[in-house]
Amino acid sequence: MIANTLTVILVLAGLVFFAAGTAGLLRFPDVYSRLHALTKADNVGLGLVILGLMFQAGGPADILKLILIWVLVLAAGTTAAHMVAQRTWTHGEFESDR
Amino acid sequence: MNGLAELAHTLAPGLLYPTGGAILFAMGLYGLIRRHHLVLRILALNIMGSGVFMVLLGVAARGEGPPDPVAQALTLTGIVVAVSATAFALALVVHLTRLTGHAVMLPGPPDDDAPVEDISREEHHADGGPAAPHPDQDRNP
Amino acid sequence: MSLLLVIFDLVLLAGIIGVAWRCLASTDLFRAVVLFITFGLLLALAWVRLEAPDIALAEAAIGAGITGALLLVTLERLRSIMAERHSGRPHTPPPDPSGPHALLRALHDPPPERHSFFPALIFALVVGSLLVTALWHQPQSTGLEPVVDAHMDVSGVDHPITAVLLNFRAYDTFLELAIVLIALLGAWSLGRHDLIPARPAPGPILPGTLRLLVPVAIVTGVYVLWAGSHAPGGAFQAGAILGAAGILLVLARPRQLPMAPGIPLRLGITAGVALFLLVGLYGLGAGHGFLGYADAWAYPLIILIEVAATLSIALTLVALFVAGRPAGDDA
Amino acid sequence: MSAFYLAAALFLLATILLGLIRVLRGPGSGDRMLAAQLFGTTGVTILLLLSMALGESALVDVALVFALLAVVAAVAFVRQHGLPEPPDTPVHRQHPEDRGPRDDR
Repeated sequence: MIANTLTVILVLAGLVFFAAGTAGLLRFPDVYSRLHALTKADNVGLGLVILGLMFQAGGPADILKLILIWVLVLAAGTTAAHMVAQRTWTHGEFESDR
Repeated sequence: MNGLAELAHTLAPGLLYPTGGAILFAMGLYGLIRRHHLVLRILALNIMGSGVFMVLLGVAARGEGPPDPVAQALTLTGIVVAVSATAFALALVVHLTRLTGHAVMLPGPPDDDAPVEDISREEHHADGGPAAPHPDQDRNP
Repeated sequence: MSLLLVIFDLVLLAGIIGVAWRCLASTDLFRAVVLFITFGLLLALAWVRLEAPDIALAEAAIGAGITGALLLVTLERLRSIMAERHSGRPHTPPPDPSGPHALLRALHDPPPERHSFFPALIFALVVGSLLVTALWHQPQSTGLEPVVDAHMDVSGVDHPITAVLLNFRAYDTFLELAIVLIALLGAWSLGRHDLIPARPAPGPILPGTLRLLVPVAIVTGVYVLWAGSHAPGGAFQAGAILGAAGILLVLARPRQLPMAPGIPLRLGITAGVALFLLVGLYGLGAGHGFLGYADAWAYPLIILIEVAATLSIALTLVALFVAGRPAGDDA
Repeated sequence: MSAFYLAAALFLLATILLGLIRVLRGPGSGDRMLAAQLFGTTGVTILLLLSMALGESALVDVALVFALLAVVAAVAFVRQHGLPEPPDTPVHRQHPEDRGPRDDR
């Protein structure tokens, strides 16, 4: 019961971050601030959801798999954000209107 | 209300998705006819293929019990073939662009007599602006 | 619960159709490609809803790892070819004052002419409604599921899709591997590849990510291959994952790798088809028919073929991504 | 409990569809790529939630593959500058700083 409650709370908190990331993606004025908004969804949103789902996991293997997914998404999100920012910095924000 | 939901649920995967697949197929066909850039045509073909996969899997998921593994296996081979064919088609587009200077399939009857050099020159003309029509592109035949 | 599922299905389908529509209507090719990547993601969710986790796995590996990179790199190739043609190389006309538009033409497609609107629309509508009518009138049936289920104990594996792919309908899989090989031969016949040059990574982040991702991808590929005998997974999915890892290496390697030598590369690429053919001929000789196995030998033979097929698919996908015969290969 | 997971997945699906506005509007290709990256993460989360809702543990593997390969498209997007053209390309494009004139957009 406690596990279920914790799961619900953590997943809901994660959803808030996803909503915030999407709102930032839509509302913020330039690439850098959008990037800032959506890495929160990547890192914290998925992190909270995974933390919540861990309480329902069947065994240590499942928990490890969930942690691995989170680590991979962290790495992917960091790399992608870094590289997109760098490319925008060197090539200009609107170079791509092609 | 609940009965309606149950009915909708039993129908859903078996009817909803094949219908969606048919719509995707028709949309891909429409895009294939209407668009001229070859990369877009390849995307349209892929969307048609996805429509076919959706029909196959939707029909496989119909009825009671587990879905039909034969249709799923067929789709699995289909996806791998589709990605290889896409890669080959994209390589062909790149090659064509290298030879002729454009990756656009022009509307109108093919101009068989035009040598390659001429095609590239025409392309060059047409580059006056993206909105400028090709000289050989007859808007009102 | 079931109402929620129906709503989920409806929203998902609406999203898939809407994304496909915007993708096909896009004048900007880069936007079309990003929409197509999103389309693949949503499709994977649809396959999940259709109880096809195997297909979702393949779609994840191919959609996320291969198609997107392939399309983006193709756009860049087109753009650079167009740019070079207009930068005044010999054999091309002198640069045009309005040259930059040439770049736009490479990656833009103007909206189609009006006169093709109605014929195309009517044609698509007719085909679509015929399909929908046929599907709605198709009788409900369980398909071949009971037949497959009844023969699972002689298949050598515990996962019905693997049993179908590598035992009951091994012919399909054999020919499918041959088609993948032929696609590669076609791409190689176009000439040598133009490989993305190796460049030092700008900063420590990309090499660090590579160091994490590539080993994990290899382990995941082997895990998915192993899982295929009893759960969703198998040679195609594993090959796609390993191929995507190879594509990542091709894209991001910081220094030139030693070129894959011709003969081992060719052996690896043909391993799947060759081994399949050998096993098939052996079955023919042993009296089980082409591609038939003795029951006791089914499991080891399937594993053998799957390992070879995984290797071939991964290598072929990377080679198709690179497009063109390896440089410095005069064989 | 599974209704909760399903509702959460539905919510995330809605955020993807909303985020598509950014892909459609752009304006830069960086914006579009970032949106696709966010969709990838959201897709992983939806898959995890669906795996709980439908009781399909295999979906965790699908999510794992998505998470693993999420970076490939972004790397392809960034590392494409300076693709050499025909095979006789000299080595001068090996460094990002000496880009040819054609990159001067």
